[in-house]
Amino acid sequence: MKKRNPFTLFGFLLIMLLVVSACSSNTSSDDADAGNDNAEATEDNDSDKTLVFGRGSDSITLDAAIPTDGESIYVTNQIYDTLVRYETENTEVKPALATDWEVSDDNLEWTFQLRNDVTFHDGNDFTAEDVVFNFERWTTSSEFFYYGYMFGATEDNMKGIIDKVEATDDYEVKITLSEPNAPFLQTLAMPPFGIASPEAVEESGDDYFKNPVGTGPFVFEEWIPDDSITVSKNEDYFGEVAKVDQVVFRVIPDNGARFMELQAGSIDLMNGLNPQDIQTAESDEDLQIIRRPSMNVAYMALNTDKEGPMSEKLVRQAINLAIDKEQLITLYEGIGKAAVNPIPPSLWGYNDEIKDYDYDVDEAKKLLAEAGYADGFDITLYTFANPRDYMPQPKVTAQAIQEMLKEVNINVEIVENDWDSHLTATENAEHDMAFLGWTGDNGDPDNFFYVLLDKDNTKVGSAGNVAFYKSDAVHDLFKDAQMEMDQDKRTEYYMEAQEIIHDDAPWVPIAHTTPPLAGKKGITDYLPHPTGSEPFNLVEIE
Amino acid sequence: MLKYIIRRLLMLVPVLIGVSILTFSLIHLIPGDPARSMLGEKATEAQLELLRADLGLNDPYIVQYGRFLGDILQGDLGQSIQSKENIAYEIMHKLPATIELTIFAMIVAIIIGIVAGVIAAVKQYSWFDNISMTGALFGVSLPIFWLGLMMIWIFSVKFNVLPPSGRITAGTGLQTITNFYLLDSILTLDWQAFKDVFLHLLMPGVALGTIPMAIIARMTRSSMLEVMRQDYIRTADAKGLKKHLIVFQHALKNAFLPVLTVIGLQFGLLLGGAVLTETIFSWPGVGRYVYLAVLSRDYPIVQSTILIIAIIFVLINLVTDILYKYFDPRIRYD
Amino acid sequence: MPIQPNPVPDPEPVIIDQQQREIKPRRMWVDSLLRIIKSKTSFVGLCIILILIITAILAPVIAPYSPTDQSIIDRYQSPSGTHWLGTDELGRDIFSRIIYGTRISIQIGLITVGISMVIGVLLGGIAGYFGKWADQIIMRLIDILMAFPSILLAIALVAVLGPSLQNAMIAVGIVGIPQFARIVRSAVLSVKETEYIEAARAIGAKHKRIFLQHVLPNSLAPIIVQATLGIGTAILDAAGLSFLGLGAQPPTPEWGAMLSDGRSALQTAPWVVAFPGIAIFLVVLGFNLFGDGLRDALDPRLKE
Amino acid sequence: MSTLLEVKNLKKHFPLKSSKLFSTEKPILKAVDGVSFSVKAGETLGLVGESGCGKSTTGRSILKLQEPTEGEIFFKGENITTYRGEQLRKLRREMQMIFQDPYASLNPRKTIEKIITEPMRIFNIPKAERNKKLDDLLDVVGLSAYHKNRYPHEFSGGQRQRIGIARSLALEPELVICDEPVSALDVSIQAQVINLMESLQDRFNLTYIFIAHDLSVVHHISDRVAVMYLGKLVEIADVDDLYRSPKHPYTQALLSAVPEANPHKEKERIILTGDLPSPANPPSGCKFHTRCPYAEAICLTEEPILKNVSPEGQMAACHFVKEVVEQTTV
Repeated sequence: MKKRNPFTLFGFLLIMLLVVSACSSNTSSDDADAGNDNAEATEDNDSDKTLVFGRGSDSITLDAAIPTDGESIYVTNQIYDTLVRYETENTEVKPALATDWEVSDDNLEWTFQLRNDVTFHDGNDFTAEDVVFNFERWTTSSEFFYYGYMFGATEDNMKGIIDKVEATDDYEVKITLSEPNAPFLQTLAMPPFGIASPEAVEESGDDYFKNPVGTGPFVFEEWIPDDSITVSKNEDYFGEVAKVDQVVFRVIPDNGARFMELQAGSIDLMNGLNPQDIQTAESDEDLQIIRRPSMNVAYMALNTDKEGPMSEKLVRQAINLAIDKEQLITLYEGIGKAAVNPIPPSLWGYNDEIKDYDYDVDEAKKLLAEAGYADGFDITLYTFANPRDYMPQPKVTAQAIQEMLKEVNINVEIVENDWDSHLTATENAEHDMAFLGWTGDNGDPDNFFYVLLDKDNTKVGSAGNVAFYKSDAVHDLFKDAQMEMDQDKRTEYYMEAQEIIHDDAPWVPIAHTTPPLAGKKGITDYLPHPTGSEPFNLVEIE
Repeated sequence: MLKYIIRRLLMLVPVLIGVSILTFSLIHLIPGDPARSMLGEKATEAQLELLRADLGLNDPYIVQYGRFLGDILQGDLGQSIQSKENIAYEIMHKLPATIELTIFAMIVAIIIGIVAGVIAAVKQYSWFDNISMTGALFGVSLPIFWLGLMMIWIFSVKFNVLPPSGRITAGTGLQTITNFYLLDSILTLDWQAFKDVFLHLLMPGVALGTIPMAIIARMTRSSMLEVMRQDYIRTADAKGLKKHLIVFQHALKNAFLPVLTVIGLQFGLLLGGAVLTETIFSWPGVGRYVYLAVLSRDYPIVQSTILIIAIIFVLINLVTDILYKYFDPRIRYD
Repeated sequence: MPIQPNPVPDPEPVIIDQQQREIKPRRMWVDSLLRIIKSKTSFVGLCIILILIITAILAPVIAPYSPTDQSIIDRYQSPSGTHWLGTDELGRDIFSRIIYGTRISIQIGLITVGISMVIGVLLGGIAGYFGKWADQIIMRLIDILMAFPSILLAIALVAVLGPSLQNAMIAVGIVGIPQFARIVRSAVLSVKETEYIEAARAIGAKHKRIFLQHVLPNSLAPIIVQATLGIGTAILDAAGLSFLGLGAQPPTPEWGAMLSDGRSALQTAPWVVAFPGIAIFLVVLGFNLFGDGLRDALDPRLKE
Repeated sequence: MSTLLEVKNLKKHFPLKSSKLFSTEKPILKAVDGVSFSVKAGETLGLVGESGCGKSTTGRSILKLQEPTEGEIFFKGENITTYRGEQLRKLRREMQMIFQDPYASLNPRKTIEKIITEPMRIFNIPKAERNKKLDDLLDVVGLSAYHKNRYPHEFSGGQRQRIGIARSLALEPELVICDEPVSALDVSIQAQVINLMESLQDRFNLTYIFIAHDLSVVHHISDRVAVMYLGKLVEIADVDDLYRSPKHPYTQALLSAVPEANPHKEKERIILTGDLPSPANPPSGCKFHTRCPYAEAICLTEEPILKNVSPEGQMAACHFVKEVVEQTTV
């Protein structure tokens, strides 16, 4: 045996490394090329302004019509336009793809005049037929949840209240409703009703969700799942062309880590700031805190449909009594107010005569005994791993409630899932109790009440009403309010509904927050919208 | 030698088959109906049926396994339940990140481990020996997720000298060729990016490399001590050869073999440790990929990723064994 | 060349002496204990383990607060006279939680190693004792298990079984089987060749008796060493799983889970992360030190 | 005297590991290759040969500690070759073994009491009887009762072999196979142990197969002696006949190596040349031909069979027995 120097090993390892890398570049030559193109594109514009936005979880889909979660909508809001949009700071409606509109006297026929100077990112012109295509697409599957929520579509009636959508001209669309719908225009401004390019939808088929094409201020570039989504400025945007060249949405799941990235300067802006980091950010002279106007609610849904204790009103009331909301709200570190009703107080229709359940362990025990549960019971509380705007510390909050309910002999098992699975699990009614929250989409109370508490939205598998609360009285009031165009009358309906809901206690309302964002000092004109997401075209970065 | 390699490769076949059977069975180990546990308890029968048909859960096991194996051999690892992504594509995309991290960690571990081990052996019972061996003992007992967090606290929070997460600062504009960022930055002579990538690698690499570093240091020391007691080293000493020459030319060369085995074993274990490290440092590799899949009950991803990592692990062990035979003058392979 | 043998066999005192040293059981245990106490490091290990056990037993006496009592107002207090190690995100006393956590850790260590040991000894014993196809089958199975990095396999198993401390223990236990099986197999292989095993067969002992009464007791030393080292590894792995949210569920004061819960406050309250980690480290170190000492003391041939 | 044990054409082959990668031919080690003999009740048969000649394997095969490859074994007229499981265990009561190495044959983790009573436990002998027997046995082999709670390492080699003997006698067997029971012991102790065994034979009416590599030890205790070479019997005869007039050249060589008590007596030593061939690759024809001083052409090709060579029933396997006899008697 010849003597060999073992230190050639290092050389050998290096060669192996090279071989492995060569192989990997061979086998995935397609995407390597794609990567090259991107990289070249970015390299060319080396002086370009890139805004890196850090967030807690990845988009589920980039198809505007599908998602219900804020993180997905954040991105689709950049890529798509809706017929009308909200004002930058409130939920008043302003023109977007539609320049003008009118409604018939019976409040059933809506006619929209469309812009004639809009092209999709794939180069196709935007016309009335495209609007018709999108509306028809939304009726083809229950996957388009928002269409169902907002327009009352069900499996039997996939169209819901929208009877007909016709292109009456190249740039005119007429929408006929089967019943009056008060929030209709508000609703159309919601990002889920962003208009997609029909050609792209048909071409990409099942892969459309990762190859989105819209008309919005930003063009989709690249999606590296669980890592980042890159969009670049749409030079031909009909509205205000973006001031930054690129926006990168980076996923950094841990709030603390994300904040450190911001401190280190590797991201420019972030949402989901840990409440306990607010002070640190405020005292940092390079950083600023930007507060989003409050239009959300965090709640614990009690699955009223589940056999056993949760179906008992007394038990649900007892749980409300057993939770010390004042303690709980301190977990929000000043960014949250205790919630009493399903809608935030800033919204019209809020019933401020309702008094919250007072923290009263003895009363709670009494009610439980009355319901036959003096010895308590075992129960699950579903919660999610990733913090949300309305609930920055879900796991800790869950533990706090676990401990509080122990006082009344209710033994809580916490089931933690990641966000996607949590949604799936709660939509599937696996839970006894579940944390969830809602950020208003359109500034209409209906958007809270109907989506979250109407019996129409209790379909297992796609439920928005995860308390599975089925009250006919409430349903009637919601329906009346939907069809009534007069806001005072609608307010009355909602006031009454809130009383019934308070008594039935399908929820433990937890908090309304003013979610903080943190960013570098150099960022200006970032105007957070109460609905939870906003187009980035106005943002300027130094 | 060739014969030996062929024999080892042949011996690999039953192990790989076993590995594939085990990963295949994972999905069937799920208590109850796997389709139901993926979709939740109130999924409709139609949805379940669709998924079952999708995954072929209605066929006999043997047919399912055959299809599973056939798909794998064609490089088809199925698609994610949640995102419908092609898993093979995803893994190919994320694997370079993990391999880069583990190789970096291993190089750190090998260099520091061997140097510390050699010095400790040469200066046995010195303060250096004591300190480094105590350090090594501590190293094998450290929870790396804790170490990682503490490093973040010190280097990112307190002193803000190292980036706390990720592989690269977004917008650095590195041109990716191989997806091994360090290599890419060298190939494109992008030194800015090289520095950035290197700084990103530093903390996760060191955290991940701690345990192998400790083990390599201990192994090197004890193996060096043994070799240095041998007659030929004493002879060399008696001949008046310079000390460092004896250490590096003679002793280390012969002490290297047992160290090599440890290196091979640890390399594989790093792939497992990568799950924790990648999670802490938000490293976009397969470790974090499989972890996220576990959280979202995306079993096809879990299945496929584990299979791929196991295959890599097995291959690394094979390479180690072959290198061992190659370097060991005492072993013959005919 | 005259054919051997010499009619007067050499009484080889050296060999006898060596064999005598190997097979003095009582003396061996006493010697080992002495050696462990003499070796500084393994003595430290022993002390840590003893402290751990005492703490676990006396947890309610030592801990100033209940491990689950929360006072949200008092969250994230830094270490002080009232809360020695500070409080966590729900205002629970970290010191008390760590004290109660010792119980969880001991439970994890014992149950996990118990699972690995019972199955590993059984498999390794059967493989080594019966050899042939039993050995072939079992060792191939072990090879397959060893083809997975251990933490990853544990994660996969928990993924399948569902996250809970119990399942984490099962998973880590299964992952530890190969180590035991291999060690036991090689010990059994060497014991099996001894004459007293043949003697046992000659007097008509059944396999069960031979295995339990003769083979196993004489393979004990490496098993004990592996069990000791295994407890450390098991605690570490289970803490890792809990850290990932796949092990202990709230409000269990498991150290890995505590550490994980404290992550979000790393900037403002680093002690929430620091102390549980130190606890894990110390206990694992204790078992490693003691295990190393045991190995040196019990069986010099097992040295690395 | 009736025949207690009869061995017919016993063979024990071990497959060896192939050194080649894909070879179909597996090499075989023929440790015992066709051995036949019988033992009468109450007698002692000495079985002698160099290490590796298969004598221990023969002993173990008779006890069925190893499964014979071929051949038949009759014990008390019954064919026990096919005995398995429970039948075989029952047989253990009647056939026992004393092992070569007293250091290795006792479980170091059991007390003397446990070791000696274990056979009785296995056969469910009641406790009272067991304890009485234990004391008897300790007494018989020359140990005292206070030894019983001690561990093997606390005893000397000779004492341990006594423990081993006590264990083998615990079930009152008829046949005891003694596998070089004294070769690991000091010479002074060898005699003690052999004397003990002789007295035990008288007392319990035992039959011994006494395996040794040393003719001098066997001389003293045996009634008959069988000589083995490379897995075959080469000579078998009454002890006196064999020592007086060995017929096979191998026996002659072995005997010539035994030192005489009388140093003045001239003795012609037969020096064997060459090494012992490997049993895995034995020579053709007469296996002894490579070292035999008398070997001729026929020895290379034809294997001699064991045949009667004297009226007293002395048997030897050599082509030239007659000539051999003449030459040595001259």
